[in-house]
Amino acid sequence: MMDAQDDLVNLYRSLFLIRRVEERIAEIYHTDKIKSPVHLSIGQESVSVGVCAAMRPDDIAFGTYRGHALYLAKGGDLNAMISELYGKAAGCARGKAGSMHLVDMAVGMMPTSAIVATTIPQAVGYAMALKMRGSNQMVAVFFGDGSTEEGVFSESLNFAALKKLPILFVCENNLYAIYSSMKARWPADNLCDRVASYGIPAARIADGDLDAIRTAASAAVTAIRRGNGPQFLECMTYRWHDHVGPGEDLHIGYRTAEELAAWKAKDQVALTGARLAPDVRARVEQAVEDAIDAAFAFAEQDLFPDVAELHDHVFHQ
Amino acid sequence: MMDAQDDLVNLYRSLFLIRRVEERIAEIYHTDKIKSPVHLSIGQESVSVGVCAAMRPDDIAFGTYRGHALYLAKGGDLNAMISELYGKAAGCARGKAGSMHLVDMAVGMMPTSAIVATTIPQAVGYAMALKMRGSNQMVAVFFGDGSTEEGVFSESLNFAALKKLPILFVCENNLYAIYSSMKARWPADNLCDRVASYGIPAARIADGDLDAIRTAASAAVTAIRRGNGPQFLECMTYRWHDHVGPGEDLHIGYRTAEELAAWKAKDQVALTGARLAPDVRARVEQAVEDAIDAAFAFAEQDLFPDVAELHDHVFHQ
Amino acid sequence: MSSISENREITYAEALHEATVQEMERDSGVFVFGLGVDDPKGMYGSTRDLHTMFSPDRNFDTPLSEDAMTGVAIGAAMAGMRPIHVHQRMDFLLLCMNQLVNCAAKASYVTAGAVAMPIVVRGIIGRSWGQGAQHSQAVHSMFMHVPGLKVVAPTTPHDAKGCMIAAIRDNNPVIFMEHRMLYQLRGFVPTEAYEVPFGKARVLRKGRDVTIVGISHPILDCLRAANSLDAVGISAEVIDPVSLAPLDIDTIADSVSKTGSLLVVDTSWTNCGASAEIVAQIAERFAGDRAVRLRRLGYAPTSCPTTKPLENAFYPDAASIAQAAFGLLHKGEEWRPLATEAKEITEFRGPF
Amino acid sequence: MSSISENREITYAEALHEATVQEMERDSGVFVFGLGVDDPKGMYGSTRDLHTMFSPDRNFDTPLSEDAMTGVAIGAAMAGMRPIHVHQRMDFLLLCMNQLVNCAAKASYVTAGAVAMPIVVRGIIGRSWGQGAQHSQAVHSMFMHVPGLKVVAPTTPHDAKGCMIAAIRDNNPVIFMEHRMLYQLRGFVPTEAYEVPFGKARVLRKGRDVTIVGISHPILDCLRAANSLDAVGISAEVIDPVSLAPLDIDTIADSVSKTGSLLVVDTSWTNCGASAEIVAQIAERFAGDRAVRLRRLGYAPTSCPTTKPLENAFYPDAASIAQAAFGLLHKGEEWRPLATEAKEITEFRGPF
Ligand SMILES: Cc1ncc(C[n+]2csc(CCOP(=O)(O)OP(=O)(O)O)c2C)c(N)n1
Ligand SMILES: Cc1ncc(C[n+]2csc(CCOP(=O)(O)OP(=O)(O)O)c2C)c(N)n1
Ligand SMILES: [Mg+2]
Ligand SMILES: [Mg+2]
Repeated sequence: MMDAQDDLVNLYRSLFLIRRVEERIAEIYHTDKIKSPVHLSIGQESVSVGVCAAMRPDDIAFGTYRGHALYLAKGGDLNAMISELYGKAAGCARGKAGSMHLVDMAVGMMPTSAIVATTIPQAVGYAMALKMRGSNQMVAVFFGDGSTEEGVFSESLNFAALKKLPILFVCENNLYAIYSSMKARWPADNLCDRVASYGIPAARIADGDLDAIRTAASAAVTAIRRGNGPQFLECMTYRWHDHVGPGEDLHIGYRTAEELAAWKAKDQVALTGARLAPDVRARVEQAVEDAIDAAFAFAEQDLFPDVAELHDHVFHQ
Repeated sequence: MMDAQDDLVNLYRSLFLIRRVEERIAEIYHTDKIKSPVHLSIGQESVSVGVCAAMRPDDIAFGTYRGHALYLAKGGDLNAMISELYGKAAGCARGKAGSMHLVDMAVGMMPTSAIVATTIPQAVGYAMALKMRGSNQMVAVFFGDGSTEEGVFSESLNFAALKKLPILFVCENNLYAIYSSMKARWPADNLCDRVASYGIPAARIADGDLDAIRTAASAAVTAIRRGNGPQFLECMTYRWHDHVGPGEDLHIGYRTAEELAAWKAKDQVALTGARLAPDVRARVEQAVEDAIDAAFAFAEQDLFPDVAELHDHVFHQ
Repeated sequence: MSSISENREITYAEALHEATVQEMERDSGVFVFGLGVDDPKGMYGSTRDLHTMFSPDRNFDTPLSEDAMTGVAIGAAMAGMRPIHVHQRMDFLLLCMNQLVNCAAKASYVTAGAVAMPIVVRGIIGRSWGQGAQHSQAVHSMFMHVPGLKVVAPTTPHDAKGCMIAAIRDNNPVIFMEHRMLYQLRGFVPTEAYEVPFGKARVLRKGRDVTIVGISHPILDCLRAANSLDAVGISAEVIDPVSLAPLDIDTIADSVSKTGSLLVVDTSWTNCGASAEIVAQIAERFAGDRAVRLRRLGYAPTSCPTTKPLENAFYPDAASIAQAAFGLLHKGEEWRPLATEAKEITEFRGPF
Repeated sequence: MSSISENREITYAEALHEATVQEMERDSGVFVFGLGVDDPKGMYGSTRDLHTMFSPDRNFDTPLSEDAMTGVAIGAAMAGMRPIHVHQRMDFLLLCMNQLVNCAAKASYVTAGAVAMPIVVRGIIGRSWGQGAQHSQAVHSMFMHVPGLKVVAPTTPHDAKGCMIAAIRDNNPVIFMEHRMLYQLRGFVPTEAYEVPFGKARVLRKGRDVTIVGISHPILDCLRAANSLDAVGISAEVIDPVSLAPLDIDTIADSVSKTGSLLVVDTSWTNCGASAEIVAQIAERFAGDRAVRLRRLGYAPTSCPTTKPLENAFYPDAASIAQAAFGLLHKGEEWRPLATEAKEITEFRGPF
């Protein structure tokens, strides 16, 4: 068993890594070195980190285009990620896929998708395969509040519950789908009730709290491994930056400064960091900064794929 | 206000008409005069009849390929229906569409569809148009239990509830989708709970009882006209014949003779007929038989459309 | 292939069944699912009893959720399984386009090959009679349009078995097109497992004057048409492409360089259809060198009507194929071959 | 059209906005909906402030439910409304195929004209840079395949306005294809309402030696290519089909009968694409009479990569178009026109 301090260090390393990687992306975005859209998770880190901390390394994660946090929390290769954003050949998809399709099969991070809700049934299919094989691995699938409006979400819940599959559904509810608030999309704010009607235990964690998310996820994962079928978590959270791209977006007017400030006050990166002894924290942060520097340097010097690669991988051999 | 006796006569006429039309279809099907699939509602008549009795003639109905009952209950033209099944030119679609796409715009019977669940969002769209125009008409949409598994069903409920649209959702739950029982498709038999989670009042009528269906539908229609938004009814019912075609199907083995017998014992056509004075009943039945004879004779002598018509109506002028 | 096996005749549906059984025995990752696959009718027999021969989780019914079930197939494939997803009507694939086109087709590419996508999607073309507008469509050209998807349309029991085995073993999504009017067709089928490689067309009949390519069920009418063309002195070469993506254009081009004329008959509309692609490729290839005569035939440019007289006019048949081939060679001249309905159509009985 | 109005220059996005406003004023049944249509960006300005100019129920945001929302459009149309359903990416239309192909396209036919289906479906092609495999597709050929659907792809502000008005007034489903790189294009647009009739192509540039047809945004590169072809003595005629279904093949055929050569450049894959259809129709028409030179150009047969060097190779551009035209006329010879990136691409800045 890991001691509590090590555990906290690991959690903070993961949170801080995600935060700083995305801040660096935002900083350099104006240079156009990343010629592809980026959807930042700044503000939402605790969901991926909390849930992944409850999973085993050999468990499987599915996510979305807003996938940097999950990719890193699941242990995805940092250099491969930054090179991918740069469109370089050492990228996790040799530069062919960009930020919206991160993948690292070695750590169970499945390819993300730019089409909302598409990975939800895929995660269910993966979980079905695990069950067919008698594996005791499990699958977690992360998706936004907007995803739950797509019919395929309901179809997926129904099938996963019917077959009692080993899957944890994680809704990262950041209150908005692009600039559209929940009120414009949901008749009632009771997603968990709806999910529960499929016989899937469902709980909301209201404030993004890392420990609460991890605790709930751990309980869910335990139940899943016992063969009890799917579980559902609705993690309330908040995106600080614009829906896409590096910018802030209060000027657009679809949300208030107060709302943003209230969530910033609950920043899990800062709060978790504050729980560490200052010297420990400093060491963790320095190591992370070094890794990030190295990753960006790696991507800078990496080469673009050869034009002939355009035709590779259309079909799998 | 219509007196109770007249009312019962009307209900029975409608039930008996549907039953006998479909029995006639089953009788002649082997002749191959109807060269197109038919999905009979025998056993399920009370749902369409009960709900339509609660609606106004200018209200709108959407249904499915299992649409004979609804078409007739809504007042659709019998001759046009039989000619359509025969593929003749006086058919409601000039013989081009067959049993699965019945339509009679004059009585608010919208075109049915052979693709499961497709008319559900269409009905929602029609209801939205009514609301936009400030009309006090309403829409009822009929669909099978299998339809509720399609994602578009959930999407439609969500949107109808969000916009508080004047629509009554009617699930004709006949326990099966083709030969697949509910158990193979639903993790729990609690559809109404799920629907209620959208804020849509939902009730199940367990036994196909005509009066119960009509009473529930009347209450729902009243609430809808008050502007309270959508309502939902799950009407349990039973299909006596095979999923498609004229035959019985117990030999296939997917359901039991007991189950069928239990539902036949609740036959709403017989039970309703028994509530009428024998002479009244005989008169109603004779009139229906005459109308059916006339319709089949009409279809027999009707001509096939000219081959040149193949190219008509691809585009609307 | 042993001589014993070559003497055995089975139906197209039996050939599909046998292929599936053999692959399920070989590889425990192969499973079959879709609406009704485990019902007593077993998809015209092609999936019959697989759930008892193997286990109920290797041949199972699903809720009506085509979109999610396609995603389930994709996810299972990512986990190393080899799912076969069966659709009673190809029209229902229109519910699966997002997963198939946006996800399955791109899985290998956007992961630079880290992810394989071995899924087979069986789409049955609902034609018989009276199926109407929504139960008769063949949308193979929509899939042919998209890189990353393979599309096959075998027409003989032999190719049905071999293509199914090849499709199951393929690491890419394969859309497997089956025409209902072929299920009862009988032919020689080896008992052992074998693959029919994709991208290899078959010359079913040799001829000098015109090349006729038939896709799926129409190939039967093309052969019938070829016989009636003989009567007017036209010798037709008939080619079955078998696989549409990849497409063996070389075999077709070789034939056309001999005959100078090409008629492509599809079981769908011509506009942006498979027939457009074949004609366009041939036209590009001979571009400027030789004035080859080219013509397409397919569904009438309308929805499919149910009433028999219009339905007959909607579909190409042996007579209209023969006539089109004749017209290609004898511009302006008229010839009306005897129209007889194909026996598999005439013999069809409802309800569905 | 008045001379005043003809002197006014506005952008493509403004032209769409103006068309929509004018039709919304004319007919209270016209409304606009889709993800984000009432947000401050207003679909590149094309729907900006319509909810305040009219009312919030005539320009509204929706849940993420493309399939149901398409059904909603269809149902509203059945009730006599004229919905305009906007999609930020044409890729999302793959979620709408069932309703569009199985229902909307067939509504008139299966009711023998009792039901009209006046819906406009706006699909924005996401290209700029780095959009990748799932945000760059143009699936117009899938719709062209299906009788009952109309498909238009205007490229000038003038045609954008006129086609939008015609689409709204049309009693049939119209797929309205818009390429993001066109929104800022400026051009003369009359102030009054007018229709650009479907099925009429435009000859944008006269030429003698080769006909180049460009679909959507590529038309700009076709015009650039025509200029560089001048330098090597090749006179190119450039045609914008404007509407793809119906397609004005006569105008293209007239041009080809003059030039003897046709290059079709599409903003999608060639396989079973719009370019296949145009080439096939021309090939059939000249069949046997004349050996015309035919060639297609479109996306590379791969998914769309994000990294710039591969993305540049994925799309046709002025240089590759000029080169293809040159190759059509001078078989075997090599010529490498100067490659310069189109200004609307070079000037593009992210994030999206
Ligand atoms: C099927 C589909 N529809 C629309 C879009 C455009 N889109 C991209 S992200 C997004 C919002 C999704 O919101 P949510 O699921 O809450 O995730 P978030 O971005 O908030 O993390 C939309 C509408 C898309 N990518 N896919
Ligand atoms: C989208 C779609 N999937 C599958 C089918 C094939 N199919 C036709 S009817 C049917 C069963 C539908 O069951 P239910 O909704 O309960 O209606 P019922 O037939 O029992 O009235 C199925 C699977 C179809 N027509 N459409
Ligand atoms: Mg969100
Ligand atoms: Mg049912």
